[in-house]
Amino acid sequence: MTAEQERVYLASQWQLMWWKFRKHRLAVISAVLIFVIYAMAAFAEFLAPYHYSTRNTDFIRAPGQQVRLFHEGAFIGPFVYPFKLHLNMENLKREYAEDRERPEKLRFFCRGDGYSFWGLVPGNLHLVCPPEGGTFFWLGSDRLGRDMLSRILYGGRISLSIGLIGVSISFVLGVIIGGIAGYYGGRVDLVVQRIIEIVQSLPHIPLWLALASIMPPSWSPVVVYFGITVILGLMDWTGLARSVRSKLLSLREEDYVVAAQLMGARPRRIIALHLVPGFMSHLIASATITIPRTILGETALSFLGLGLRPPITSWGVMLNEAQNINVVALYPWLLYPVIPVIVIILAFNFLGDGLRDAADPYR
Amino acid sequence: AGLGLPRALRAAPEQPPVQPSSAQAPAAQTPAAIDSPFFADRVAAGALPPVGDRIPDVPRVIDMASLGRKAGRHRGNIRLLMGDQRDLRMMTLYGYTRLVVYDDKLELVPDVLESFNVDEGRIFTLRLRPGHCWSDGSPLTSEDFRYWWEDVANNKRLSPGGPPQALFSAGEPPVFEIVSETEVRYSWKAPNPIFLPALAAAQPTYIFMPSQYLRQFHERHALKQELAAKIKENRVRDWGALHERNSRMYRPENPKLPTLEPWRNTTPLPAEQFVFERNAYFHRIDENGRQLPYADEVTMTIGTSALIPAKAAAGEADLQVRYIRFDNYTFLKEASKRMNFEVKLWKRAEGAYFALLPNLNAIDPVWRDLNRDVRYRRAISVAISRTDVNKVIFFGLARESGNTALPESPLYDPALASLWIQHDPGLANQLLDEIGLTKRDDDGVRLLPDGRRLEFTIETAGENTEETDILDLLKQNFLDVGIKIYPRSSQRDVFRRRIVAGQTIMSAWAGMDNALVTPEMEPDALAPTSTAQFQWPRWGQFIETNGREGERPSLPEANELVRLYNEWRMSVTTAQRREIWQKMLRINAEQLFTIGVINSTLQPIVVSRDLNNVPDHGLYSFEPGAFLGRYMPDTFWFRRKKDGEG
Amino acid sequence: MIPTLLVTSALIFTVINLPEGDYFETLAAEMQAQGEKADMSRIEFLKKEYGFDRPPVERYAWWVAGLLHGDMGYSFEYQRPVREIVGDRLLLTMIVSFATILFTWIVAFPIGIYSATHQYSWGDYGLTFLGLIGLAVPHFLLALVFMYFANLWFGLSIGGLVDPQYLNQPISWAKLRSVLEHLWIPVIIIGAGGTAGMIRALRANLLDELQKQYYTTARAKGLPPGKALRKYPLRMSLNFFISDIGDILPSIVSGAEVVAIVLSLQTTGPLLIRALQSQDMYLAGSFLMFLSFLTVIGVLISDIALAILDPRIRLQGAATK
Amino acid sequence: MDILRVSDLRIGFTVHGLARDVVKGVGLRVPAGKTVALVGESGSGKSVISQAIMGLLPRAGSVTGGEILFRDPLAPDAVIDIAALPREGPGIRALRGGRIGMIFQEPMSSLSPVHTIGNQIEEALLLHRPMPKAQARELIEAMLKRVGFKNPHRASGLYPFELSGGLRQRAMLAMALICQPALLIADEPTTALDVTIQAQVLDLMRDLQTEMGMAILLITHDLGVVANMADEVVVIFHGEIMERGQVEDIFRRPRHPYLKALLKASPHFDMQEGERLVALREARARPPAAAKPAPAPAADAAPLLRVRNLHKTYVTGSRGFFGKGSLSVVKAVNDVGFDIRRGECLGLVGESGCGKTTVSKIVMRAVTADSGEVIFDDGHRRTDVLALEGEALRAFRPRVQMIFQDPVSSLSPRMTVKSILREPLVIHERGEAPGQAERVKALMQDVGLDTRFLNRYPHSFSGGQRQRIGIARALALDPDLIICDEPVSALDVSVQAQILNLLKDLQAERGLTFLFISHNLAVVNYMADRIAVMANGRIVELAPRHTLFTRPVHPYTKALLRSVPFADLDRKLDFKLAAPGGASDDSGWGSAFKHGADDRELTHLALGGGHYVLARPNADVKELVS
Ligand SMILES: Nc1ncnc2c1ncn2[C@@H]1O[C@H](COP(=O)(O)OP(=O)(O)OP(=O)(O)O)[C@@H](O)[C@H]1O
Ligand SMILES: Nc1ncnc2c1ncn2[C@@H]1O[C@H](COP(=O)(O)OP(=O)(O)OP(=O)(O)O)[C@@H](O)[C@H]1O
Ligand SMILES: [Mg+2]
Ligand SMILES: [Mg+2]
Repeated sequence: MTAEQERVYLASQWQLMWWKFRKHRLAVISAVLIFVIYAMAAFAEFLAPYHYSTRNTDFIRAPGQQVRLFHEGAFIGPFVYPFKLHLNMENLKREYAEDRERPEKLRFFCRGDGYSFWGLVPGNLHLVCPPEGGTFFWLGSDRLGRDMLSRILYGGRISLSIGLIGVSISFVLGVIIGGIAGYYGGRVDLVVQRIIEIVQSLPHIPLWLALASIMPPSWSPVVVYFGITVILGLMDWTGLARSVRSKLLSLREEDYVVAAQLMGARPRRIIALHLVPGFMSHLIASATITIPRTILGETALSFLGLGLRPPITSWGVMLNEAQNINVVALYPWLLYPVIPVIVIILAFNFLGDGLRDAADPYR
Repeated sequence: AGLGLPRALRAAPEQPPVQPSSAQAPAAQTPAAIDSPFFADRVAAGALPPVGDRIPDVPRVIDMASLGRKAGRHRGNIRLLMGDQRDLRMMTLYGYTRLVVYDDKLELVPDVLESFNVDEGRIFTLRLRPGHCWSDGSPLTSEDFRYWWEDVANNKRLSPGGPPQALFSAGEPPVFEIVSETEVRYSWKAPNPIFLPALAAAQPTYIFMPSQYLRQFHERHALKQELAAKIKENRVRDWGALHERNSRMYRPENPKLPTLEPWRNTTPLPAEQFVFERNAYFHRIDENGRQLPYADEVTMTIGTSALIPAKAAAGEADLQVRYIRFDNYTFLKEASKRMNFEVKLWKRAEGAYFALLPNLNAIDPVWRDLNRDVRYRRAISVAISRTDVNKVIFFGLARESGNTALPESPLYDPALASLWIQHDPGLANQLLDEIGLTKRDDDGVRLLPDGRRLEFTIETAGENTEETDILDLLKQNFLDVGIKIYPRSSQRDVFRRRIVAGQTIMSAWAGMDNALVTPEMEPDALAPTSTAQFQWPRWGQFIETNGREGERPSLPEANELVRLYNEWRMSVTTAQRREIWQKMLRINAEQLFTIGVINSTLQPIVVSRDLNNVPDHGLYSFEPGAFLGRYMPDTFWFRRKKDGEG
Repeated sequence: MIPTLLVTSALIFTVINLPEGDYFETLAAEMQAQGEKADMSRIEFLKKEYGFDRPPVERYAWWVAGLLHGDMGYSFEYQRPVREIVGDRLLLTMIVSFATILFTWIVAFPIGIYSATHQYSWGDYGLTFLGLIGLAVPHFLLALVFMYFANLWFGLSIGGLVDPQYLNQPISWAKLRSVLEHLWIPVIIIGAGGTAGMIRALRANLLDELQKQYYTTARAKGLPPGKALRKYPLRMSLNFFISDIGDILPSIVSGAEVVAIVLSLQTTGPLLIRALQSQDMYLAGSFLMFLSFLTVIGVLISDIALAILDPRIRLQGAATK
Repeated sequence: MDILRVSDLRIGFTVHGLARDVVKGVGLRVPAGKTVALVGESGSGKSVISQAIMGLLPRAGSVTGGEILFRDPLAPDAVIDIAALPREGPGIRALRGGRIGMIFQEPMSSLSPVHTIGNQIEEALLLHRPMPKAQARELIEAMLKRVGFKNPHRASGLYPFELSGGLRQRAMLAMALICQPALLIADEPTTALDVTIQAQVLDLMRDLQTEMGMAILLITHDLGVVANMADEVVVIFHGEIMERGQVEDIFRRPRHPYLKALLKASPHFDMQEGERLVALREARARPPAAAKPAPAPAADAAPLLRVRNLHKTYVTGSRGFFGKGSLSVVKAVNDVGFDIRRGECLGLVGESGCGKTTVSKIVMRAVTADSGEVIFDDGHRRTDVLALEGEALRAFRPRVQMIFQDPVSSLSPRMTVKSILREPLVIHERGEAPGQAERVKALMQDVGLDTRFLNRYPHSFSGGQRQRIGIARALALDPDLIICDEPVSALDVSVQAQILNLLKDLQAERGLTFLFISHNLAVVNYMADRIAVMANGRIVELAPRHTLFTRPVHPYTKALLRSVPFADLDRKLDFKLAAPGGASDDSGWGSAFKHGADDRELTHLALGGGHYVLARPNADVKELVS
């Protein structure tokens, strides 16, 4: 027996899955990407050239400034050309032109806008800062002259955390409740079904509206939003519960379930170890498609006057601000937050694929 | 120029009745009426009398030339976009047909009325135009006034609260007399200066109703059985509800309800598109005798308000102001290069487009006392960099001003407009220090006497992003003087409720709704008179309910305002009223009960290039003038035929 | 079923009444925002007229009693019985929803099957990517972009479901044609997210089922893979899909509310939201009840369908236990 | 002419990235109209070869060399190399089902659970032989009848889970035979069938063979079947052919040691009391995992398990959803009662579908009985098993364990063998993690499986290997009573011997008690102390082993014994002896064993010496015995 074989034969089931997962290149890349994006959100203060609320009222709705390396053919390191603002009073538009004469060098590891890292540690060190006296709007600026890049970085923090809490809640609930109904069947199922019906027919929108009106206004928007996501999570499990239930209803007739019962396994164990894994693919798939929904869920909420509000920043808020014909027609760079959303969603999905395959015994 | 006082109000008792003013040619020269081809079929078929028989004997002649407009021709369909069914009432505003109206010089002139007389400020004689008909052809007579006064306003079922406020003077209703078939008189014991403005208001007090039509729904006039059948058919509770439902003149929901407006609704609720057709009996004609309106139809398409700029840019509207905001201008302007419309910029006529309203009735005693300290309010005001706001949001095109009368108003006082509006953080700091808010915490935020930080939420009703943006700008200004604010928007009614309950410390809202004030207009916005005044809701409630609810105003200045207001209500001459107005404006400007930030902001208006007579510059406000109403959309006409029209 | 509906009705009533105030207050607030004056005495009058002076329990009883008689109540805002208002929009809503569902299915099924059978092919990746983009871009944004360019390039009218000239006409062939011409934008927009979700779910489920021995058996009979797949694994993997039917029915009627608002579709969704925002409570409440009724029916149907689909579910209890 | 010629076939599998050759250069041929038996140790690659012939290798496997040449007798000139055909192309599809029929080894899980068997058979038929539906229906019912369904019409409307293991296997058979293929690959086609049905089925295959010149590749462990059916025999061991030849040569002149061992390892009826089977390898002798105080209870002590008056009916039939359709009631278990004494092994034999599994599941509390009583008495406490609930039931569980008839579906597909075997230990918190791992290894060795397989998922095992995993799992908890439902049906005789010896050892060591269900009478004979014979849901005869085999009384028992195929070329079985519709068809029974006109219930008559038979109460005992 070779060492390699030895290793395989002694490995635990988790190790085996991990090895399988590692072979799925796209999934690994996705996992890394997700990690990087989370890390970026975590270190937004340091990575962002500006504070998310720093306004520069002289550069409102400026398009992105390109980072360049060569000025008049000569390499001078990363720099930007400053913008010249021209107020077009005819159609009331701010027009920006690059001033090709004066390259302004970007600064790195520099002191810039002050921040308090994670609300705890004050600091002002940034990875990149705008040139001395100049501006650096790599992805453009918004209607108050805030840097899009910085806002996207900060925005990821909320989008990638609070939103996912809702998913997790609804997931856990869906699997548990659906699992119980599906496993026990009969009367338990009947009761659960009725509960599902009720919850399902409780319309979400009025509930949101109602919640919005009863949330104490003294709560900070983040807390309110958090509350809403939690409640949404508490409402949103029914679909999953129903699919779990129906799948389990047929799975529980399998002999291996009977076998587990005869061994004296508790229902919890049977559901978790025997039944749910048989349903893993679906769970993973629906988790990965729920994530974008929650990241974007805010936009729907904000539409109804709920959800996060400025000055709190999240991708949803930014997209919400961009939902406006003016932006689509005139300031398309305000739509950039779509990109991280797409990237993170793709990454989660491919990661999901990898996980699925890793757990798939047949591969 | 020509901001003369409305003549009617200068009138001594003996003076002749007020006749149509400058815009109208003398009645004697009434030209022969010209009908729109729109009705040619119906007239030919005998379904409609010829136009000569349809207009009043003395129509109101609009002299386009003297208004600086061109006489036009009959044709076309003005397409409007609206966001909500309730916007139906926009047609009542755009039509702006009232017994008396404000003309282009803000003078009150008769419109539906042929003339009116005011004696001693308390006896009002109104004369109708003989031969004037409702849109269904039934005559408009003093019976319609009687019907309203006796069968509606004083009917317990229809008006459980009695006649509207404008018909009370010193708490007393008028004596109503029918002088003749075309003449009625209302007389009070005391002067009633709000009577005529109420009739001319954008949302007028209607003192007449199409009695011929409405009788069928009235308990006193209809046959019991028929009424019962109708109640059943309409699934309403009783005749009162039925009458109420069918008699809404302000919101033309009922196509059958006769109207006097230039266009009448032909589409019942609910609908996505309402088609208004010209009123065959409309009483205005142009100098050539063409019966107005020029446009045969108006269609109002209901859609999502957020899409209206986009739709307007796609050329789907011929005349669009509503739901178009300043920040849509660039987009529309660019689109106008491709499309057949132009974008004009009018001015909005609020006292302040954006104002901060410290709640003098906040329940938290510390905050309340602070809000009531004029030094604090002044500090807030001078802490604000209005130039910044103007530059960032309005391209520097708006006016930095306090919440007071606009330059276009006869009561404008530049000194008041610029009082306490300079950006002076030093002064602000000094004022705050004077109050004793000298202690600061590590963040540089001042501390209240009880040790809390001087930080509070400024609430908005979330009407638009501009509000939040402005607040975002102000945030830094305030931080510079040691005040920390948190903008927060909530739903409109929640917002309102919280303010009235005193839970809100400061709110952001518009300033005076009407800043194009004349002495004849009621100065109610300047004194505590209503719960809806977010700077002193409870005081307003107190006055509004005659002391039954709310709190008695406790600031001397507020009490002075109340006193002045009451004085105005009893005033007889314009001179008196002007003086009162000026005093009230001054007190408001000095006391800064409302802290105006910016006014005269611009309002884009999308106008089809084919549509003539739409002024290039205008003042856009609900009151006075009913948005477009004062500019008489019935005089707008299409230069050429539109595609797809027969 | 009846008890469920009763509980739901109570909950709905509570939820709608949770926000403070009522229709009349909202009305007043809105008028004020407009610069208009609300006549408070008139509002008091209206309140009384509609029984808002009585305790909520009584109003609830009233409402439920009405519902039981098929009387859905009265809309304050439209001043008409709820049934008429909703009825008017129902047809259009159902057209949109059906089209969306059809679109979703027609697109999702072949793609899902393709992705499962051609796992990790370029086609799989490409389609996954496309689908996910549909999922990742918020509906309104998609709608706006679509509309803007549809107008810019094809001159289609922005928003709306029919050409304006058909707006108030009764349904006719011409109108229907116009509806069909406009349908694709909302259908794609509303369908985008759902389609992506379905593709992923179908693919995942199919991948599992394709490993089962019975599929091998089917192939051993000589069935072509496509046919074998449709008859066996596909049917088994439909389980998740069938159990979602409960949601489909009400969504057919309510339409995708938020998108519909953005696109100004004359469907019931915007009506509902509007009613909720203005607290037009009988309109909102009765319509919601209608939806929950459909949910209950939907759940029932999905249970029946599940049982038909999988005899093990149908025969459970009787069979083994 | 050879219909099938396999030469130098190599098949490899990749598990966890490690490649492994499973079939190493196998060559064999199947002549037209002949039966070739493929025998060999469990896990030696038999099924894999058959899958390769069908072009249905699992994902992880692939043909790495060699060729599989198929020559269709209808088109004798064209020779197709199946190994070279594209996997799902039309070429291979035309062969599958139509020209090559296949019976999978695990009939229980090879059928779609959501389609009726009629539907599944019809599909195969119409695919290759298009015909009107009605006609197809008739053909199918005829075929179902021929494979031993008593009521073919009803049967075609049943779902697989409503069928017993044997019935499912018969449905599979019907499906494979219905198209009358040129080559039938039968992978253990009769493991779940009782001998009478087995005879009937084998007879059917023979008939078809003579009718149509069908060639059969028969994969089986049962040397008796081989002896009776095969023309040629191929012996395979660890993926390599050991020996190949005419059946005569193989049986009479075995040369390869493996083959010799095989022949020796099979249990037979002439074994002496206490004689041990000779396994190829013995399970490692091992100390009992938990030393038990085993004070052998007195013989007259209460039995360990006492079963009385069990009844269970199933309602089945082609039901419409709203209760329409033809409902029928199956009395799966009808007044069954027996005792099992501590340390005893009670054999339970009987026709397939007669309710054996149901009885055992009732005892296990996996199925609820309609009525009856099950008392478990370990000498310390009497437990009313059917009344147990909740925690008490859970605590009772480990005392009785079961080996499932269907090894595929009783193993969680998503757990590795390691997790499966550890699971009972974890549930009942037996020991710490390292101890559990040791125990798992020991169990694997006991059942003759390589511990290197611990990390594989169940689907990657051969039928016999899976069955052994099931056995290992049942042993894990050291139960008092094990219900073995066909525990060795998928095992070749050598491994079977190993397992049987292990069970016997355990019984001796720890006084383990068995309820042993099997169709293989030789095995039962070897294992059981007493044997109960079931037919039609009732126990028809119960006697000590010796008595039963020497002096059977009930006609069904007699028929059963008559139908046993012997691994002896001189004692060939006359397949026609088995009554059509199975020997349980009571029309052939003597009147004493049937319901008579007098409507009196049949009762168990004691014949003395613990010998009972089900007969009319007034039947004359002497008459019966003679
Ligand atoms: N899908 C698979 N993945 C990996 N290994 C497999 C797979 N299927 C079978 N094997 C391995 O191939 C070998 C041969 O298996 P096969 O099923 O052919 O055995 P068999 O001869 O049919 O045995 P049995 O008589 O027990 O059924 C076994 O060792 C088994 O573990
Ligand atoms: N879930 C079920 N629903 C309906 N009928 C069933 C069900 N399970 C078993 N049966 C029927 O009950 C009878 C007894 O089945 P059981 O599985 O006990 O037979 P068995 O003796 O174990 O047969 P085999 O030896 O073939 O496994 C059979 O006729 C079978 O069709
Ligand atoms: Mg095998
Ligand atoms: Mg069985």
